[in-house]
Amino acid sequence: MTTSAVPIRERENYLNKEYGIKSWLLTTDHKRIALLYLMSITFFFFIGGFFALLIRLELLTPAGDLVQADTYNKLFTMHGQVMVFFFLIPAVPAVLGNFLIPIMIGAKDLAFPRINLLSWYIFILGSALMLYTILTGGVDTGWTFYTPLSTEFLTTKVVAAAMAIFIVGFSSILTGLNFIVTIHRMRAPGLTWSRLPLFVWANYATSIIFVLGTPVLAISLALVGLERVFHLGIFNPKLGGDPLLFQHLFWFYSHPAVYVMILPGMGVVSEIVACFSRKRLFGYKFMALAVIAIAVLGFLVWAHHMFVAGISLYAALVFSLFSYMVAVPSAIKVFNWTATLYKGSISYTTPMLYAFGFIGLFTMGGMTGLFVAALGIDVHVTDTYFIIAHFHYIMVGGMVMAYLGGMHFWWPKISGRMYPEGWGKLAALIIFIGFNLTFFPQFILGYMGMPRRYWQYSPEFQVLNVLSTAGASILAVGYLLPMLYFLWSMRYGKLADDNPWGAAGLEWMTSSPPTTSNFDEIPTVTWEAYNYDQLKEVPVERQ
Amino acid sequence: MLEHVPFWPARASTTAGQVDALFVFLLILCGIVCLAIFTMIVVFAIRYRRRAGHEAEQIEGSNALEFTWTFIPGCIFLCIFVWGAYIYFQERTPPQGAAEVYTVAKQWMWKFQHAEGQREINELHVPVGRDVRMIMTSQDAIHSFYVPAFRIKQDVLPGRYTTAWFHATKAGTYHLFCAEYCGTMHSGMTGDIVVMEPAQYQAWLSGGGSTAPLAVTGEKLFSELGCSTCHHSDGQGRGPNLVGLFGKPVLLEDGRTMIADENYIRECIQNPTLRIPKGYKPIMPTFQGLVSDEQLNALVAYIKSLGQTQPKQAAGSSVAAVRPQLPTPQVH
Amino acid sequence: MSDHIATKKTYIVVWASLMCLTAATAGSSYLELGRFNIILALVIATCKAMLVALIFMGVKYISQKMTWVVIVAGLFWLFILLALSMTDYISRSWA
Amino acid sequence: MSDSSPALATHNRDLQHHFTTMEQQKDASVMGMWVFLVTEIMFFGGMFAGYMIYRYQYYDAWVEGSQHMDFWWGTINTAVLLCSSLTMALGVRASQLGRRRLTAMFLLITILFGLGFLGIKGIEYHGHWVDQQFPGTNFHFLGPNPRQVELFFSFYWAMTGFHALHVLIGICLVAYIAYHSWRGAYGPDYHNPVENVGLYWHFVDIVWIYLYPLLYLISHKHVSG
Repeated sequence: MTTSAVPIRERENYLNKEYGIKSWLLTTDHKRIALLYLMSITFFFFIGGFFALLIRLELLTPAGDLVQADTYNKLFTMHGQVMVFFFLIPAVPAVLGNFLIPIMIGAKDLAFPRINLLSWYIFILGSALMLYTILTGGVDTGWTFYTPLSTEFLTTKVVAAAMAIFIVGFSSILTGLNFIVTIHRMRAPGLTWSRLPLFVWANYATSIIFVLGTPVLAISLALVGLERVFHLGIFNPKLGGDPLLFQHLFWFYSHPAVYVMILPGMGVVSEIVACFSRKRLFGYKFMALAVIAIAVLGFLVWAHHMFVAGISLYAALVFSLFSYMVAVPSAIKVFNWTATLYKGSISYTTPMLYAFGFIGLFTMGGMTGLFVAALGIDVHVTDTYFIIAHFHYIMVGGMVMAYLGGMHFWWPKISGRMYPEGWGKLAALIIFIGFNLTFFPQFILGYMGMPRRYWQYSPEFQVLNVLSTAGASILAVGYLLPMLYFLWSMRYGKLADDNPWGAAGLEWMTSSPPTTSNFDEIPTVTWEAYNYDQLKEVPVERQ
Repeated sequence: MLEHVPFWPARASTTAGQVDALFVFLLILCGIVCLAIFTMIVVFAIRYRRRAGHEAEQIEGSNALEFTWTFIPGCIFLCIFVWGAYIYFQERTPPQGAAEVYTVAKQWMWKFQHAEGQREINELHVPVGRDVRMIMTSQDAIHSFYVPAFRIKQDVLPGRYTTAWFHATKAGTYHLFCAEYCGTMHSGMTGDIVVMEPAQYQAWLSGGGSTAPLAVTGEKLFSELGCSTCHHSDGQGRGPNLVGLFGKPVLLEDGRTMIADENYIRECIQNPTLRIPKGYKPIMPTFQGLVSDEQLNALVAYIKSLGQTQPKQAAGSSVAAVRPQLPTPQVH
Repeated sequence: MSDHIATKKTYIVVWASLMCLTAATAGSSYLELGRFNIILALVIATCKAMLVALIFMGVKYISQKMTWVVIVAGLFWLFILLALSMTDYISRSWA
Repeated sequence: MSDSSPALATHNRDLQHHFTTMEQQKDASVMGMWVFLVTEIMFFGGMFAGYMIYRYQYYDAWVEGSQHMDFWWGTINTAVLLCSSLTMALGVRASQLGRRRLTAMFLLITILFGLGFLGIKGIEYHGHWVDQQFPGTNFHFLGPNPRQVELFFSFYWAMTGFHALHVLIGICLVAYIAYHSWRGAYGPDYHNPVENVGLYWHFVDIVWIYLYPLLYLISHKHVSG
């Protein structure tokens, strides 16, 4: 809030303090590392998106005519692996979280800046291996690596892909470790737990999952690798090994990973909704409790991916029950966001449009979660397009919307420039429409019984597949737009104030962009989070 | 009524009706809740839009509301859970006396063996109005037996049996899909389930030429492989008497008790020394790799048929005639 | 800095007890206790692990309560992994 | 927490710029290490879960496999690791007291114990290899339930292999720390790296404390080596 007389361009900040490749590649500044991550994951987002487009084009007709069956299998496998492990999981934590958490808690940096940089290098190492996998023929295990298919029957680059994901797993672990310690030990004086922004809470919950879940994924993939390379027989049915053991270990992480892909998004949306309703979040304490509850309960539900896999009837009952328990805190969050709008002063900025989109799509995704958690229905719809639609509503409709919303919300802070608001709103609208057109038909396809991962399909499924492909092309345009105008705005965008939204939170009390050490003086916090009653509204026309 | 809804899948089993009922219930429930939430969001967004002279009113929250919207959804979720679990419980509990079809899945085809002896590939004929139980195993990767019109799905695993059952209600031809990704031609691993009226089904059964019932094939194998040298029906052999074994609990050497189900019999043929019944020596050689999955199915069908008092199917009766039933099984 | 520094003697006593416990666990495997063999072995192993964690790793002397929370969380999650996956295997044979 | 006043913090060359006090820095470092160890618990936990499930299913085969472990080498190796933990603890103590030469010496002995452990493990591995007890086409086992015994050996190699890898990493870390300790990088005020490597080393020791009875001591009927 201290708009000094010096023009922003000339104020020293983290972007103009040093120049040159070296100053970026050897930086320990969490903000610069966030930007390194931003570039890396954007790259993978478009690779994964390209695979998705090819998949949708192939599915335009029932016959397998655009690509070979093996190629198609590689496309959906690598789409899944790239999007999940190289985009969605790092998206909000490693980019926005990295950039914002230290600032939001009034610290100069994360607790372990060098480990933060190391985590990016580990990510790059894994990325290199993944690119090697893609360029040298790809992999067709499905992103789930189910044994014994992956260990015995495929001849593609399974080990390289597993290693790539094993390695990026350590990058998540280090990020999570860093966040946990930072949030515990680096908070500014006066910033108690009950004063933390929900974005910080959400990333804290995510970090718990990173730290406790990722190692189990790492070991299960490592065992797949050992089984392929050294013929160890951990999952080999010929030796009495149980393929379901792999699924148990895999989903022990990969189900909580779904919450990794949504919790930070919930954090982002909480910030945006509060800011553009100009209100303290409704039920702050319950919101904070809910994210922790989701992270903890999320570990008790993994076998709901395996209801038809041959697990015991009784285990299925237990896991289904827990799945409904984890739905409760998710419902609480939706109700609280809605209640926050009540008697607010709501402005329809681009981030807010994304937040609306998030709440809508997440509600749909969550509601369909109730369908698939019901044992009887899950038997019918699991491994069909119903599941595809369900998790895309959560992960794309939810997380990507939140990620884009967050990028727009904090773009002035990150770049010091405003994005073009008109284009922003247009893109948000296109993405919302394109998304629904792509994925809503897939719910119907799934209930009709179209299995997932099908290269060719029965003709009665075609109409809905055509709709879905049409939606995907709209969605593609929607995703290209923000990238283009963000790039444009870095040079031509209007210069941003320190606090263009009149938002609460420590990150808006420092300059835009912040200096390398974030604050000239560590603030002492004497107020609650979202103290919008104490903040001046920014005049409507200036937004 | 649902038949007239566009894109609603065909319903051809007793399970399908149950699943649809819960599905429709959830559609209505979630539809209402979604509508309510979306309406509230839209109404709030318009009514409380930012404008001159309007300021946000700070509301801390409300414990009463929070508990309400924790408790009520919690209860509703519990009801859905119970309903879903009830359906699942039935799906996983095959009725007594079902016709049995042994299934071997492999990349990328379905092989079926009817108890009556008919064999089919990628096509399965079943009658209307009869419980049919699928006893399935895979020769390679994991596959999944999925018939959308029946609303059933069950993964088919290598190394053991998994089972599924259905009761077809409407004649017609329905899709069979492999629902678990299994390699290159996963999408080609499809087939037809042909549901026939009982009379036509009988005609189809008898039209297939002279095929021996599966249990009879198994019996032949039983003696060819030399099993009968040790497994005597009088209990005097070196191996346990197998008559009446099926479905009974077996006390093992290590003190545990197991039910002699299909998986137990299969395991004992493949890894004989792993689950030795109390009082027997680990002398039986393994047959893993020596008998194919189809032969294994025949052996299991034969051993199951031993000592069944009430023959439930054609195969059972013909075998029971050959093998007189003995009163007390030695293994219990 | 006010680290607690344990005495040399403490460490040596702990080490000696660890060696004794190792001998005990090795010896116990010669006893025929049925399924209590594994229980005894795990109890001894846990005692040893506790000694190492509390004294050698200094958990006993750490003033931060958070360390305890972290350790307990780790063990609790391990328990979740073991127990919940075991529920599947134990109950598979139930009729 | 960071509520101690920054004014009190005396400038220390070892205090990184983003921390306010040495105490905050140390707290963060200790907590970070413990969080990391929790990830290690879960990493090994995956294998322990598999071990437990198969042991439950194929107990006889597990007993059979365990009888082909080398009881004496296994027991000796347990003792070796425990000794290394002692010298590690004494090394950390020496660094707390600021005695850098003594620290380096204890760390060096720790390395020697670590190498000894790996050497003995190597002897065992060699024996199993020669006896065709490495899973795969080479595996050959005449006793009952050969396939499930092969499964046991898969776990043996995977679990001890990952453990040995951790010991190896530990040795490298201890060597690094020993070198810097000798050069005088640590003192009574700042020895977080020494403590953290110590924690890591003890953790690896604890893993072995469990691996030893689970793999070597399943049955009382030992074939002594």
